[in-house]
Amino acid sequence: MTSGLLQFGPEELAAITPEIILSAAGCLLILLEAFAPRSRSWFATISLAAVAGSLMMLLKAPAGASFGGRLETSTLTSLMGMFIGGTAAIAILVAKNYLRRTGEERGEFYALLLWGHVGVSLLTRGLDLLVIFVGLELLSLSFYVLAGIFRTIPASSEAGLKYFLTGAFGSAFTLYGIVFLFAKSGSVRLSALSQVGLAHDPLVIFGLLLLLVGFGFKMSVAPFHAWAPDVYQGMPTPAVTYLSVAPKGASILVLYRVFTAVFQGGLPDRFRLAVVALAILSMTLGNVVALAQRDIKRLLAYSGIAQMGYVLIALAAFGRDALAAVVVFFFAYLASNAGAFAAVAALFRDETKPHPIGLLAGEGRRSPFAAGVLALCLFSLAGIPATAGFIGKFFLFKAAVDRGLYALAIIGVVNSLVSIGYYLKIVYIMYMRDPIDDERPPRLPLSDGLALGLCGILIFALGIFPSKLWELARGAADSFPFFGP
Amino acid sequence: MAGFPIDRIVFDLATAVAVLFAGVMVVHHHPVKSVLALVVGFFALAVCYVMLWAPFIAAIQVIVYGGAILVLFLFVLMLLNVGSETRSAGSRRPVQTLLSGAALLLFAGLLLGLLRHGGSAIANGSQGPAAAEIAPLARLLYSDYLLPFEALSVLLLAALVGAFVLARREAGP
Amino acid sequence: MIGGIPLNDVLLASAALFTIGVAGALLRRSAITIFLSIEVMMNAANLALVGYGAALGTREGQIIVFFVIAIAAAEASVGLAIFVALFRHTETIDVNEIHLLKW
Amino acid sequence: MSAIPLWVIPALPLAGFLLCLLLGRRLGKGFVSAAGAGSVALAAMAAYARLIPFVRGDHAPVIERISDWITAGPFSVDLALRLDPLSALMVSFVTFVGFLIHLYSIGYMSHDETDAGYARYFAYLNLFMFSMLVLVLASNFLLMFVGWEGVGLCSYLLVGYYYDREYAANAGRKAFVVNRIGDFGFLLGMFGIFGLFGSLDFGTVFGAAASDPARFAPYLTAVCLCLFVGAMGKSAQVPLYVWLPDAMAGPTPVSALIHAATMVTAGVYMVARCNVLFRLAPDAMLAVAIVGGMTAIFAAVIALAQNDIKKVLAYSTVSQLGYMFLACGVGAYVAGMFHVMTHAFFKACLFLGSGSVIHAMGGEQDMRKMGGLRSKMPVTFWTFLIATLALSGIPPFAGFFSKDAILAGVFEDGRYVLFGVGVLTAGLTAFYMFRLVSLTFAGRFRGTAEQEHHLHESPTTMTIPLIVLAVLSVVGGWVGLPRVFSETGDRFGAFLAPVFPALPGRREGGLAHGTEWLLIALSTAVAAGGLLLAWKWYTRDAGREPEAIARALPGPYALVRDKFRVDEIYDAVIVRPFRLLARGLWKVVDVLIIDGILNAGAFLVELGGDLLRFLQTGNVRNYALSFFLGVVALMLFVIGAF
Amino acid sequence: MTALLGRHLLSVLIFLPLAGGALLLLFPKSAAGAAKAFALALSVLELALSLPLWMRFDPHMPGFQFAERLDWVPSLGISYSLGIDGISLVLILLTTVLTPVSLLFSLSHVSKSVRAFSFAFLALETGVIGTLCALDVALFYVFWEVMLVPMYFIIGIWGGSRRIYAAMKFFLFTMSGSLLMFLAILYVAGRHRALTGEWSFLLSDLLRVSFAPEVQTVLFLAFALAFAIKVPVFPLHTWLPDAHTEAPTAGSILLAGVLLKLGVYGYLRFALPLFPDAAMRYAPWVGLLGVIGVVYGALVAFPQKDMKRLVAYSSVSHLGLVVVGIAAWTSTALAGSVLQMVNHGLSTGALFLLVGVLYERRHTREIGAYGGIAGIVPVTTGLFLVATFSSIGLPGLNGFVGEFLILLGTWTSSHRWWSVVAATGVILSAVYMLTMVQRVFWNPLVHEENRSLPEIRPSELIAAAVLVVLMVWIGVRPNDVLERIRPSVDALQASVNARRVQAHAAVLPEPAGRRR
Repeated sequence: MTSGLLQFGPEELAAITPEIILSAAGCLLILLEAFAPRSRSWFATISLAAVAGSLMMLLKAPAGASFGGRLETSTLTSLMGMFIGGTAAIAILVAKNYLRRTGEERGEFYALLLWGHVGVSLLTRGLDLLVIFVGLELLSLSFYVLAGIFRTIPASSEAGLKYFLTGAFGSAFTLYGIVFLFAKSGSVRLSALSQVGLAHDPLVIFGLLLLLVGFGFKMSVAPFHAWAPDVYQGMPTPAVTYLSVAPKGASILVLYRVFTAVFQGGLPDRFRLAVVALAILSMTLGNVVALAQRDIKRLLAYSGIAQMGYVLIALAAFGRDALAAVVVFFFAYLASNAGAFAAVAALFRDETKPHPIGLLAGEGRRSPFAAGVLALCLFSLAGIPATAGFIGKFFLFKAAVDRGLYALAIIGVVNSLVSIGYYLKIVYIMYMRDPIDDERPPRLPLSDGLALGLCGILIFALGIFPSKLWELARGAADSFPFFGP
Repeated sequence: MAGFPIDRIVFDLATAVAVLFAGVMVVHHHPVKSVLALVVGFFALAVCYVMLWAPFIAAIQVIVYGGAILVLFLFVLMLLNVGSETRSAGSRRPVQTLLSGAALLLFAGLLLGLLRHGGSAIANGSQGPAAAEIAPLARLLYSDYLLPFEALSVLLLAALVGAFVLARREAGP
Repeated sequence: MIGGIPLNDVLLASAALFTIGVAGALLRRSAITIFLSIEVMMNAANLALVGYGAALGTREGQIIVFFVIAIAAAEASVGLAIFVALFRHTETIDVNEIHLLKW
Repeated sequence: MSAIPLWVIPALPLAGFLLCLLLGRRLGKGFVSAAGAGSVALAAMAAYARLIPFVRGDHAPVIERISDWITAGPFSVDLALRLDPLSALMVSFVTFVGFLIHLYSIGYMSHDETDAGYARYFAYLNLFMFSMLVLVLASNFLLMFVGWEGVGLCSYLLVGYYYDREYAANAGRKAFVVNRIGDFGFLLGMFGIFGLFGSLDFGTVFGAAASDPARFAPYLTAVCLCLFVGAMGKSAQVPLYVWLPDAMAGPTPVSALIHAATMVTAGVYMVARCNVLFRLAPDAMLAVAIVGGMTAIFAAVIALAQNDIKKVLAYSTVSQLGYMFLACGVGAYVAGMFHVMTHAFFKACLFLGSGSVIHAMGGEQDMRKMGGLRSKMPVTFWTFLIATLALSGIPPFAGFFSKDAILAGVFEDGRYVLFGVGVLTAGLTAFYMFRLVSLTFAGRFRGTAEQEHHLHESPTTMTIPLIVLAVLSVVGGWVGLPRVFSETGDRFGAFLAPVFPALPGRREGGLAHGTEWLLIALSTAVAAGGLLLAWKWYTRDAGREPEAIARALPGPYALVRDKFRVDEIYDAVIVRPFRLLARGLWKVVDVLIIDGILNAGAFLVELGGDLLRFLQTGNVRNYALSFFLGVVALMLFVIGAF
Repeated sequence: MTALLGRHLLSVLIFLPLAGGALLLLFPKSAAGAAKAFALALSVLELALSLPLWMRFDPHMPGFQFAERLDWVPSLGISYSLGIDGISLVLILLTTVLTPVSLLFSLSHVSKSVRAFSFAFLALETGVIGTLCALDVALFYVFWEVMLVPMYFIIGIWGGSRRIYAAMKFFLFTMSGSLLMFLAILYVAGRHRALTGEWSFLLSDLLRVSFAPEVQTVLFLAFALAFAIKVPVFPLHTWLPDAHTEAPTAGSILLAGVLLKLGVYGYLRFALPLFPDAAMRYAPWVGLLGVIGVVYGALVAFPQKDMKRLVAYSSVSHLGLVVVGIAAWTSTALAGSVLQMVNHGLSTGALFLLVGVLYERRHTREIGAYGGIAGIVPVTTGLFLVATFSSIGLPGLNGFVGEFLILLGTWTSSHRWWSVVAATGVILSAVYMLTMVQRVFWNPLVHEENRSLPEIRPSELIAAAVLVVLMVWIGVRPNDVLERIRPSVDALQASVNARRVQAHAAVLPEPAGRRR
């Protein structure tokens, strides 16, 4: 615990600049919206620049903990910054045309997205439960609003309500968990959690459980998943693009940080079993229910639930390799899941209606590029080799097998078999069914094309040359602070 | 501090009131009455905070919670003109109620069991009533807790803009 | 002991409040009441935080509570805005009636 | 002059095959006739160019290795040809008879066939010659098997030559499938041989077996039985004979060449070739003899009541093949091979003669619609009669000598029951053959007026082969005179002797002259009796007597006429259950069980999804509840443990 | 260029089709014909490039030839490691032959999304050749799975009426096996790491690891399942009739001709050497399933009404025989099995091609819709007959040699009765194939529309003729192929047997001069 008062020095400034850039860009957009609405067509560019600038500053920031050990700058945060920044960039690219098409191209959308991004960024960097909580709430509040931002569309408002109510409910549990961790360690700093004895304190375990629940909620892990399908369906697709990817990665990282702080050596058996149970439930429920979905956004929501089950495998495996696997997995997930939503945004042109899969019939020939990338993303999500998704799963399952979690790994692969069922369903509808009408699709806008292209390239790049990323992630995991010997 | 535990009695009374009115809030079918019940409950909690050497918190509890948040609730209720929850055909959800009840009982039991342990395990603090001073609190906020505080400002801004975006009346351009 | 108040009393009260909050969230149908119940849950956390803070002799407990109250206020503003926006479509905030998105 | 390499002999018909196949359609019948018959003529010349010096020489086996063929692990086999007395014998009459039948076919096939069909016919026929020559010239079992299956293929193709007639197509398929059953045995036999001797080369295998009988004998019974199953298929023995009568669906020259003269005797050739092995397995020999004897009489009985001229000849062939196996089974291999040769002459002559008749009758094969053809077709009649006498075993025709040799062999071996069977069969043979001759050539014409008008003698390309074969049916037997006539008369036996080496501990001897005279008298008498009875019943009495018998014994008569209903029995016992089993496996195991389980699994998962989906009620309170239940469950599980 | 072809011939062979296929996407939509021709030319070029492989392959050199090695994920010891022995060599050649044949056939028959079609085939070729060359288990797995995707599209887009069901079934079935193999691979590599401290997925390294018997059993079963599904071994075969039947002709050719073999190949290359004890312990069961497959496939083929389905079941039967040969584990049977894979590829490929010829003209695969067409389409008939006789093992054609070697080799093993039962396939195959021939080409011509059936086109004729020539060549000169197979098979057998002897030594000693 620091006793002296902290000074805001250049170190702190350098560390926080990324977040400042984002927040300021958000403010700028609000101001432009209010006073220079003609500049709207530049909003996406400004946002992209902010994300890029923020990422650049993050990469340049000196490594180490600042703000009295509350904010981390390290290889890991850089990697995560790239991950969430990438997600944000894709989301913004998707938003560009989507918003123009729906007539909602306004500064608030981008501003809220950027502010939410700040929250996620804090989640990935926070070494302090309070920072984490504030980050979580910043993220949540922004996305409550983004969920309901289409006030003219009932589904959007309903999504806002549902996300808000369940989110607030979940946050309350998270907060209650934080209370007990604070109570037992006497501080909100994660480093305080590594005191001897805490690992066996029931209250600490309880607090950790509540955090698991709260962040599990953000990751949409069953049984805390129920919001996801409804919210994804009603939420504007660009926002889902972000929400379905970046916060999940940040959340698992938070869990990893907190758990390693307390347990260091390894999870206690019961706790590990609990995580395993959640993983199995999540994979199974997600995959099985996804089979029955008819709306592609709901389907992707369930797919996400299942994918988070796989991620929990890595949490159960709990080790440096597993952590690195999580990082790699999320890069893959970024490419494939964000890419899938980007494709959905490009392929569905009427936002006031649901997104039934059947509408995709024949898109393989009508919109070859978007459909192709969607198919690629789905194959990647299904874990077919030479795509990023395979690499992600490769490392996850490797971590599980190395840790001896054979049953979990087997359940995992059986589940991914089930998942192929619905991923391929979309593919065959796109490629093997005739289109339902003769309407010629409009040209794919540049921004969408860019987003899709980036995802496609990333999927292959990562699928074929995973080595560099893995080594980076492994190095980052090596410097992860709390793992015991 | 020996003798008659006046602190404790006041505290327990205040918590009893808070819990009671929270309960009232939950069982009342009319939202306005629920809000009003909660106002009482939150005031009672403010008393508790005072007893726990946190007058500053007590103050913002009264001002922010009692004064701002609940008033906002009332305002919205009036705006929307929401009446009491009506019983419609679909409103009876016995499964939901039963499961909720059972789960709540279990949860309460587990929580109580846990907290019985929890109370005794803490090292006794050294600061005592000095914690009630507000100035050090402020210094902490602007130094040690600068980061969350800054983040909080963004959060408030986001909430502001968000609320504005959502509640705007005119349809999008 | 905080002064003369045993920490257990505080925690007990907090647990009771939290449970009541959960109960309200689960059992009520009006979105506003549900949200009120969630506020009660957060207050339960606040109470425990202040209690622990005092018992530990640190100001951090109060600081957290300060943040929580601020966040609660922000949440309330956003939440109520969402209710208002939704109400314009559905003319109700009874969550039993709001199930456009399902299955 | 250096000798023509052996491989040239089969290669010539192969070239003919390719020419006919690839160019025949375009270049027309003249080209096909030249290429088809010419290549066989060349092959025959080449063969005789090699054979004559060989016969004059010391009869030592000649092995000509063409190249390596298959090598894998310890297994190795070469493409190599073998010329020894046995293969020389086979090559001599295969090429010769083959050439005659090609010649005959030019006339027979020229009328009603398109260019394409004509080319196809000669292509198949040439391919057959190639395969048959490979079969007999092969120097190892595997190469022999190549020819073995090749002739089967050609039989299949030629039987099904009239592919657009369902019965012909069926018959072709049946021929191939039944042959395959035999081949199954042959394959197992080869495996056994390789397992025992580590080689499939004739020289190696027989040499090893002869040099150390005690070591191999215990295993050879099984091996020989397997080989014999192969021979049974190819040579139409009971119970695998059923394909041969049906095979008459093919063009008649084909029946003459393949299903009378050459291919069907391949089984006998194979057993004779493996005589060393068989002689070391007496039980297998006995089986061969019994199967041969049974087949001989069984087919002869069926032949009694057939009205289709080719069917009679077909059953006769089956019966005669039984005779040959009977000979092999009692160790009279020379007699067996002798009969193979003579049978080739007279049976080919008979078939070609019947072809001439059918040709004249415009495709009619029912003898009840013939009669009195003697005057219209004198050449055909006389050659046919000669061949019939030869088949019936009337001295001094060829068949007499070979049949007598067989009966003598059986008697010598002490198999008196089988001897009785043989004698009886001889009588039956004479009877049904004269029945055939009587019905066809004697009496009045019983067909339509149009047919009568059309009756004519066949062209010279067809009659020349008939005459040549008739001559051979007369003189062909004189190469193997029994010892009672001349101690050195059995030049045939002497020639083949190296192929049937003496084995240690085997008795070799001969019958007393008196006994042999007796046997000759007996067989001649029986044959003459059958012949006269048939002449009396069918020529003089115009078939009244047989009709009376048939009326008196309707059951047995019908049974014989319907060929003992063997086809029907096979259909009920094998074919139908097979179809049922196949269909059952498909519908039950594949569709119902395996796919059923998989589809049920997939269905259950999907059903699960469909049901679980409704947990997502859309009601936020339920979501909160599921969340909370999760929390409580986790707490119970994790905290409950503390 | 020469260096590229000289030292990286395998890489060139693997990636040339894919890279060339990518160029296809540059063709304008209207230039369908040009795209087809380009793809065909590319596949012929590939064939031409694979010929040096055949010529320069030295059968007497031990180990893998044309080897290449690059680090891929060095920290995990995953490498891009290629090399071939005789077994892979013949299968690669089979692939490079069958791909142009398929494309040549499709030249006049595919009109829907031509560029994508050609690309799918070229991508498939890449996947197959990659699978056959990979010496790193992870690399192998990647290629192994990648193959599925183009095939899925080929069946699903250009297939028959039940194509979607068939494509899904194909994908899920195959995937279900490989996923468990995937875990097993991870385990094996992890074990190598645990024992040596170094990560490696290189087959040659993993061969140094040995496992406790129970573990080995589990791992073996995981591998074997993946391969058994691909082969397919009874009772895991039911995807095959659907996939073969619904796939477009060219797809069926490659599916039956090449893809099925990869199951056997994987078993030989990975499952057997990695888990020799378990493999030997379970060999009786493998052989039993193979024998059942032989008889069962033949029986079930018989009542089929759909020509392609019949041929598909015949594949079950034939590959059952190949499995028997491998389970028998004698040098002769193994060589026969490898040869028989090539044979089956040629004969079944030709059968599918010729069925396709008929299908493209009449748009039905019902046997009952034909009959008596031998006179209408004599050339097709003749070719079909040759393919049929190759398939049922007529001596003089290729099928016989393989069949005979397998049966003979099995006979000399300790499981003589397998040979006896499997040899009944000789009879049964004649029954079902000839029945089909009779009902399609022979018998009276009853359907008038068949009277105007056009004869085979030159492009199709060339495609079929190539296969027929190869059938005859292998039938007459099987040693040309066998001499390349034999040393590899013997080496495989020797190494597996040697490893069995040394079982239970935790890690085998490392030879000097090992990498790093």
